[in-house]
Amino acid sequence: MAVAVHDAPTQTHADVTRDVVATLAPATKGYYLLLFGAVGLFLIGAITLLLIVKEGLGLAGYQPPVFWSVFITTFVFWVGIGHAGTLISAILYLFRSPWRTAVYRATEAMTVFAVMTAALFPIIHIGRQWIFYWLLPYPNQRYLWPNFKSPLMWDVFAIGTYFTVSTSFLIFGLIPDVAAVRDKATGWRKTVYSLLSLNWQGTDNQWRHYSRAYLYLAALAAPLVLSVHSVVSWDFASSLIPGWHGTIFAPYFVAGAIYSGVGMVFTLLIPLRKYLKLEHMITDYHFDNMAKLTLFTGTILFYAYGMEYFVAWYSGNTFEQTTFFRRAFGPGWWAGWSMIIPNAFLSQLLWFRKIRTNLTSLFVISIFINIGMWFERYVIIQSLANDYVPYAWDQMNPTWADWGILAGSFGWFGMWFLLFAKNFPVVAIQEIKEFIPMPRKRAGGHH
Amino acid sequence: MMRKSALLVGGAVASGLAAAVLSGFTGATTQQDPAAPAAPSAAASAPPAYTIAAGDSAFLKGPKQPILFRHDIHAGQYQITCQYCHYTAGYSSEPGIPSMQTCMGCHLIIAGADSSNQKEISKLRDAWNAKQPVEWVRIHYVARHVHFPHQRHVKGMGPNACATCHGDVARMPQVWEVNDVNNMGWCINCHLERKVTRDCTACHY
Amino acid sequence: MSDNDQKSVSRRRFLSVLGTTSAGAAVLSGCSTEKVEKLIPYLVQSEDQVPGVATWYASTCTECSAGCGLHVRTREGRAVKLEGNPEHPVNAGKLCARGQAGLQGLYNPGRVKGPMRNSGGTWTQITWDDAIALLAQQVGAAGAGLAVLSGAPRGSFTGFLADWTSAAGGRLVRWEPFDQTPLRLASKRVFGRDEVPSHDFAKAKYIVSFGADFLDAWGPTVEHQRGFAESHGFSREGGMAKHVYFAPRASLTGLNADEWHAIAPGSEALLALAMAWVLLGERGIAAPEGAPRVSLEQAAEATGLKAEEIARLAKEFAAVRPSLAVAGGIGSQHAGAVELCAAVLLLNYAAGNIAETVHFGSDLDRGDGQAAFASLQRAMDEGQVKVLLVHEANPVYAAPRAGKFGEALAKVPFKVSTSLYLDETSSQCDLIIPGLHALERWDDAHPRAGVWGLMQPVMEPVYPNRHPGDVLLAASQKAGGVFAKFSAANWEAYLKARWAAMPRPSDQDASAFWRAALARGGVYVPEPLTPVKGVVAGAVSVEPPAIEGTGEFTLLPYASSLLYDGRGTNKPWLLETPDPVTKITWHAWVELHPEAAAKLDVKEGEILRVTSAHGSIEAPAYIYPGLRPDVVAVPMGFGHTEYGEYAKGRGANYLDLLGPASGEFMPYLGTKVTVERVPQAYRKVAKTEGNTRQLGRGIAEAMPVAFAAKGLTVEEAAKAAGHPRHEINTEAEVEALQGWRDGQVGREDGKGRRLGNYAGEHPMWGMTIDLGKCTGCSACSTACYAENNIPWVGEDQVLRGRELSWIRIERYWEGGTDGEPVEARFVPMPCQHCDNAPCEPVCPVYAAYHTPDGLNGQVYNRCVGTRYCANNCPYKVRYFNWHAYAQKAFVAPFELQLNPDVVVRARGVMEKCTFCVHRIRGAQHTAKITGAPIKDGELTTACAQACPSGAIVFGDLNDPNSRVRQVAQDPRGYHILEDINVRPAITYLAKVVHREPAHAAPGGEEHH
Amino acid sequence: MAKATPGVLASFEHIDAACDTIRALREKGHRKLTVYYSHPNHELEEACGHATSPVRLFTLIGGLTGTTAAFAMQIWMNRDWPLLVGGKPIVAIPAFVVIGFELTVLIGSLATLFGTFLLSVGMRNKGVIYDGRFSDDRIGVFVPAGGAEAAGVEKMLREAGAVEVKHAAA
Repeated sequence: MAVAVHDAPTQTHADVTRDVVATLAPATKGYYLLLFGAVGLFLIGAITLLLIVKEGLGLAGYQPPVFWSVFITTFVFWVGIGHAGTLISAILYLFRSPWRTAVYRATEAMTVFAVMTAALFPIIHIGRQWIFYWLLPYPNQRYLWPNFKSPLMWDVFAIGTYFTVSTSFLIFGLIPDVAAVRDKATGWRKTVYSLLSLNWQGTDNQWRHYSRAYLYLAALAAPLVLSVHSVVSWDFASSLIPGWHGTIFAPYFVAGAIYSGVGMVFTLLIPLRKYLKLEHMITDYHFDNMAKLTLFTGTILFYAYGMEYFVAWYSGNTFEQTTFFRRAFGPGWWAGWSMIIPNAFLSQLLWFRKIRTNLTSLFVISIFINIGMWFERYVIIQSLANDYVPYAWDQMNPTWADWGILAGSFGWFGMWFLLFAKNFPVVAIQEIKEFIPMPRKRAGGHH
Repeated sequence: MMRKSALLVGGAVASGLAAAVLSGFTGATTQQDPAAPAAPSAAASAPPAYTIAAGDSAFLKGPKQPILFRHDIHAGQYQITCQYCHYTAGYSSEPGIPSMQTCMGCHLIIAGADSSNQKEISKLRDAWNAKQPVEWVRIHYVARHVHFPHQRHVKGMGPNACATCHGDVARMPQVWEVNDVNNMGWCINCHLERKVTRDCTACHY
Repeated sequence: MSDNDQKSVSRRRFLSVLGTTSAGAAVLSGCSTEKVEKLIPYLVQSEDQVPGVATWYASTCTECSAGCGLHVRTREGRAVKLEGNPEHPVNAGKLCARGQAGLQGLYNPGRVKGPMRNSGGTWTQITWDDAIALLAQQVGAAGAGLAVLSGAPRGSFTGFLADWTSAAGGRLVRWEPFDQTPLRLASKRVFGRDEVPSHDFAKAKYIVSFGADFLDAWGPTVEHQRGFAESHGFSREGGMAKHVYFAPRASLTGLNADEWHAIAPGSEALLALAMAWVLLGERGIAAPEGAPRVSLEQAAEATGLKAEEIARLAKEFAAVRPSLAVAGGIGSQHAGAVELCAAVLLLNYAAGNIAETVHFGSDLDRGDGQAAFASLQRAMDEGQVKVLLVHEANPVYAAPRAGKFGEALAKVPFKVSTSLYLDETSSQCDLIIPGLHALERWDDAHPRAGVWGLMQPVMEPVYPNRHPGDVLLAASQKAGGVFAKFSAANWEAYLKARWAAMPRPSDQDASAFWRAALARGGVYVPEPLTPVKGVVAGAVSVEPPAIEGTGEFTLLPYASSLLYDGRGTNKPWLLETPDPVTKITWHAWVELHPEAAAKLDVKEGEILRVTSAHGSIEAPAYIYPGLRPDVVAVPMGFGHTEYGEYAKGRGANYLDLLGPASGEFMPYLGTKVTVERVPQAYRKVAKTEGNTRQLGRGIAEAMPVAFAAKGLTVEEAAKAAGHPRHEINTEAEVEALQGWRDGQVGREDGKGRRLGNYAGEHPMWGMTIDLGKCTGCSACSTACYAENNIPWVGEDQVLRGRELSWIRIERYWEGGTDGEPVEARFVPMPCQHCDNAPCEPVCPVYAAYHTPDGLNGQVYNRCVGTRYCANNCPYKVRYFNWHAYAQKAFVAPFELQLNPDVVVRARGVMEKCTFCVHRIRGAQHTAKITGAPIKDGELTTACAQACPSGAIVFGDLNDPNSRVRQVAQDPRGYHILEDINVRPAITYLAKVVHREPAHAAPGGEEHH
Repeated sequence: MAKATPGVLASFEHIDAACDTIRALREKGHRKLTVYYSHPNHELEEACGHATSPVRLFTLIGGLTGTTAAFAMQIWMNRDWPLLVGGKPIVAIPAFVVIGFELTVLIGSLATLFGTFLLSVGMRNKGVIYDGRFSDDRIGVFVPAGGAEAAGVEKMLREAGAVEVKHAAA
């Protein structure tokens, strides 16, 4: 198995446990500052939402024919973020790729919180938020059922499933590590962790079922990752709006999702690693590999963008052509370019190893990736602004309410992530140990 | 009932997602067991026509009305048909509340058999002389987004039409709400049994 | 409705009933289920008011002096909808946007509630007795100093006013700002007939308009439009008349012309005469004596057209008969207006149209003219007028400020107004005795010879006001003396007495005659048409009209077809309905030609300052290609300083730029102005239009008359013209069609559509819209507002494109450059009720679904507001309640106009055109209980009912004999966006034009 | 722990020693061993020689239930109140596939979790002593043995290289 993974053998199992448990030490001022910042943003969002429920969606910048706007943009953005986590934790697990171990816990947490954020939007964005539960097939005195032919119903199920599965996957993976923390902890913390560790003792019998189950969960989660964003993409692709009605949407969205997800991983992990002093566990090796993944997906996006324009031109369909012309040169040109430049072109910088292994450059790029991917969704939704009937054309035009909700979503996400990072091992102790050979009586021995 | 079992199946399948929501929102919505609409026969428990001490009808079932109008006497004892007073029900979507004139049509002459009735009837006459319409307390009400064409139901369901929804008022000294007519499931049950339309825009537009 | 007393008893009750019976209740709460607690019965049930059933009354519209007949639909004792009276000779069942909005005058919150006394600018409520006493005392003392200024339609009441004033030796002046004095004077001059002739557009085979906006606001527009649709609407048997329009600006009338020639303002008369001479030559008849000789060159020089162009048109005009030339109207009312009308009358005379398409003897209603008005004002100035009664006129607003009527008014010691609203004039009066709305009162109107229209109270007055007749009669009795002879018990009695004196069929006694008239909405006898006797010698002289002032632009104020002379501006429906030409709502603007705009470096929305010798005005610019570069056009009707919350302070009143009226009429086109940009000043123009071009997407199709006559389809016509339309993949078409049939009508093997409600036979409601007839007048939109309780959203929301107009009129420029469009095309765009509706499958809760009878159902109370349906609608005809619009809009007493049959939509739900499903269901209920099936034509939608052109047909497409089915099979028929295969239920009939229709290449980038 | 199982608990630092010991013990007939270790380790798993976990059955059954439930629900609910949308058939299988898949995954993974907990995780292994260092860097082997037998076991463990041996009394 891979050797370069960790700077073993200088590290022993004891070191790993010690270092990871050390990350749970009482937090510094800086941490609380961040936390309060996040909570503050979240409150802004909450207040905005209250006003919207009271006054109506009109507070936001909806401008028919653009009946969806920043809310759906942000929804798709967060769903996308969610994808990197499960990809790294599940798919790479199945491929037995060595570099996932050190990073998957953090990314998985990110996934869960991102999906938690996204899951709020279907409720926020509907006109009568207080009856959102009509979207669920529950027996009621009206004898009415929801419409399973609607992509929005698919969404409800896809997001619901994805949230449930990725959450249980995260918790499941945490069990042995929580047990390890438990055995180091003292006082009330010990009691808490003992409860959370669900009686984990690491007996041969437990491990036997556990590792099997983990394998199957991974096997189920893997296709789920691909399905969820495909379903989200069909919200658009299954309609007839020029600019939405594309067959490449599913792969295009999935690639985009992973691209944005890994981008967010960089944004979160680079500072986190420094703050929690995990440099010798999360190394250039990991960033290099994730950067390659980014490069790969970014290139797929490049292709997809190009293909969209090609199809628009080649199809000879005047509606498509107008839409894509206006994407680049219409009133919303600025959005169009702030999607294409970071996603298609900036990602290409990652061909250079120097950039892949330079954390500063990676961090900067990752920020642009986040912005670019948010705008990708914005631009796609903007296709509504100029569809079939020219008389009805108009531009979308966000207001403070849109920005309030957007800020709130970041606050909500950040809040959860910060809380997690300080209270649970962000690095998978047990899996790292897997890569550190245990001491042997007889020299040489097993390898 | 078939509907019920069907619902249970649906429920079982959906409950995985629905359970939480249901528990959270059944309070908020008008959830009720669709399979058990209050049967019209419930009216059978109504007391027969008897004299009621003047004024206090509060102990009777149903909200207290400004004048104790005895449906059990008018419709029951004297067999006056519903549409004698609610005469627009046959050709209008609205049954109409009989005008005071309609009441006075008879009660100019009829003063009431006993003191308690006389007392109530005198209330009516006072109101008429004062040209003050009586403010009846409303009992049956369908939401504004529902259009219920009375004429069509009266035509379609024949003589017993009224009782189907309003219960056997002929045996009610004071009318109470026998069925929650504002409950869609209840309407649908009837439409299913009679194999008539379930098209949404039949009622909602 | 014969026995009125009993009814009035019930009516007196209705206000107390209204708020409380379930049907009568204002249905504002939309989807909420909050409960009405009390049921309050009628005291006496009137036999003609059945709860839940509409009662119809015949009446007469008073929004302008055309005097159209009305059918008023009332529910639980309140008027909820106005429709045309099919028996009425003027409008034959049709009604314009202004008429539809009449309800909002009735239920206007700006109405005066009871009589008020003005003491030093502060108004105090007084009792009617005090008001009458005060009036009696003043009038009694006034003697010859009594004057009445009335704008009311001619009728018994104006007759009464005449008698009343003359009794005291006073004077009555009937002043209509948009009267037709120039035409009247011209008729007098040319034929010695002091009257306004009527025009028969239906018979004309060739129509030439010299700036007469007969579709906008000139004369009886509904009658004109009916006739125009008949002659100019294409039919394979009758062909189609040609319409040529000469004017500096393309008004709605101009946009409906086959040719528009932007001639120099004031040159029309020369042109008309030049054409007359050509025609005489063509027909080889002698010139009528006194007709001045005008050569083609002279005309060409004056108009700016080419001589051969004029010759061509003149020859065309001469070639067919009967033809029709019309002149008059605000847009061309300059100092030379009389000469213009005279010249055009002469042209008609030469063409032999007199008594063919131009009728004398019908004597259209018109005021006493500017001269009478001016002399009254002089009298006021000189203090001869002691008491002035202003009735249904608002001269302080509608007469140019430069005319100083306000000052004259101030000199009158005692001023009384009968106005329903506190407008500019009434607010300067000393006493207001608020009158009744036409729907609340007994009255009649005499719009033309042969037509006496009746008005009756269809409901209890909204406010405790009284008919001025009642008040004046009462005051007369109090005052005694010369007034003592006005002894009728009340106005109703007086009116009946007058009617009893009317000539009537020998077999009818007075009351039978009255009852019959009441039922029919009046009496209509054939117009006593009288031929003219030759031309008066030396009738016509042509001096070019004087246009005062300096400045590079000529100011062209035009009468807005919605706001008219400004009396529509207090009605939110009319403010929210986009102006048919510019598509602007809620505020005033200045129209500038693109070239002029380029010269001044002005973009749309930038504020312009328009300055004349008499004042200056600021308003946002609107770049309008249908204009001469040396003209700025401005809409009238804005800039009220009073007249209720909706009108007050909205835009600018362009009359302030004009000079005082000189002579016998008001020269609106009479001044030059300078136009400059106000730096950094901008106001986004609240127009409902996104893009002005259809980019060759085949939305509004057109074909030349030659092809239409051959019966070519749109496809074939386009091919024949060498512009093949976007090809449809026929294979996919066939497949999709199959799938659609399985889904919609079931397969041949009886499978497919067989579940639940979809089993068995159903009607399939559909519609056809003939673009050859549609003039874009927007009557349908307003009718839809009235029928379906559509709230107005206001300017700020329109700026966000959130208006809720269920049927919008799209206007596209076609061909030419952006500067000079070859033509305009209007497309009414309601929900297409597609059979493969893209909006349906995407709704997660089935709020949008397909009904068994082919409607695209929208269940408001099921809608959770995901708005996916609106996104996925290719026609963008779904509208969302972003805020609680209805609750904000229908403030008391507006909520009384709500139609109880239609739910008022709550916040957060999607709404759209329903094909008036409530009418369909209503008809089906009736059919069920009567057992008589619904006959074709007895059920129609509000828009189809209103359309003055009869362009919209509604019915059952499954019925092989239905009219809609027949029309849908017309070769001109096509579906918008056919190639996305959504199977719309609406078939459009391509517009037919007298030239090669313009074609834009598909996919060209848009022009704004 | 109320009623502790009597036995001997040895902890090892070296993995090869631990594995050898476990094998030796199993040959000696000690079938009821409990082995503690801090991370998935195939050497130890081999040494303990367990059969493959049956948890996959839960996954399979759960997944199949999900698929059937999803399609049953969608088809039944669509026929229960048939409404035409966009001219599509009432029962439109292609549109139902998505939710079919999602429920497969959902119920499949929930079943897996359930199974795992049922079989081991979360089930306290009763009365067997434990040492916190097993979750760190030690390997623990517990041999149930009472009285005299215990002494022999201890001796053997120490020879095998246990760094520490504890006794659990009844």
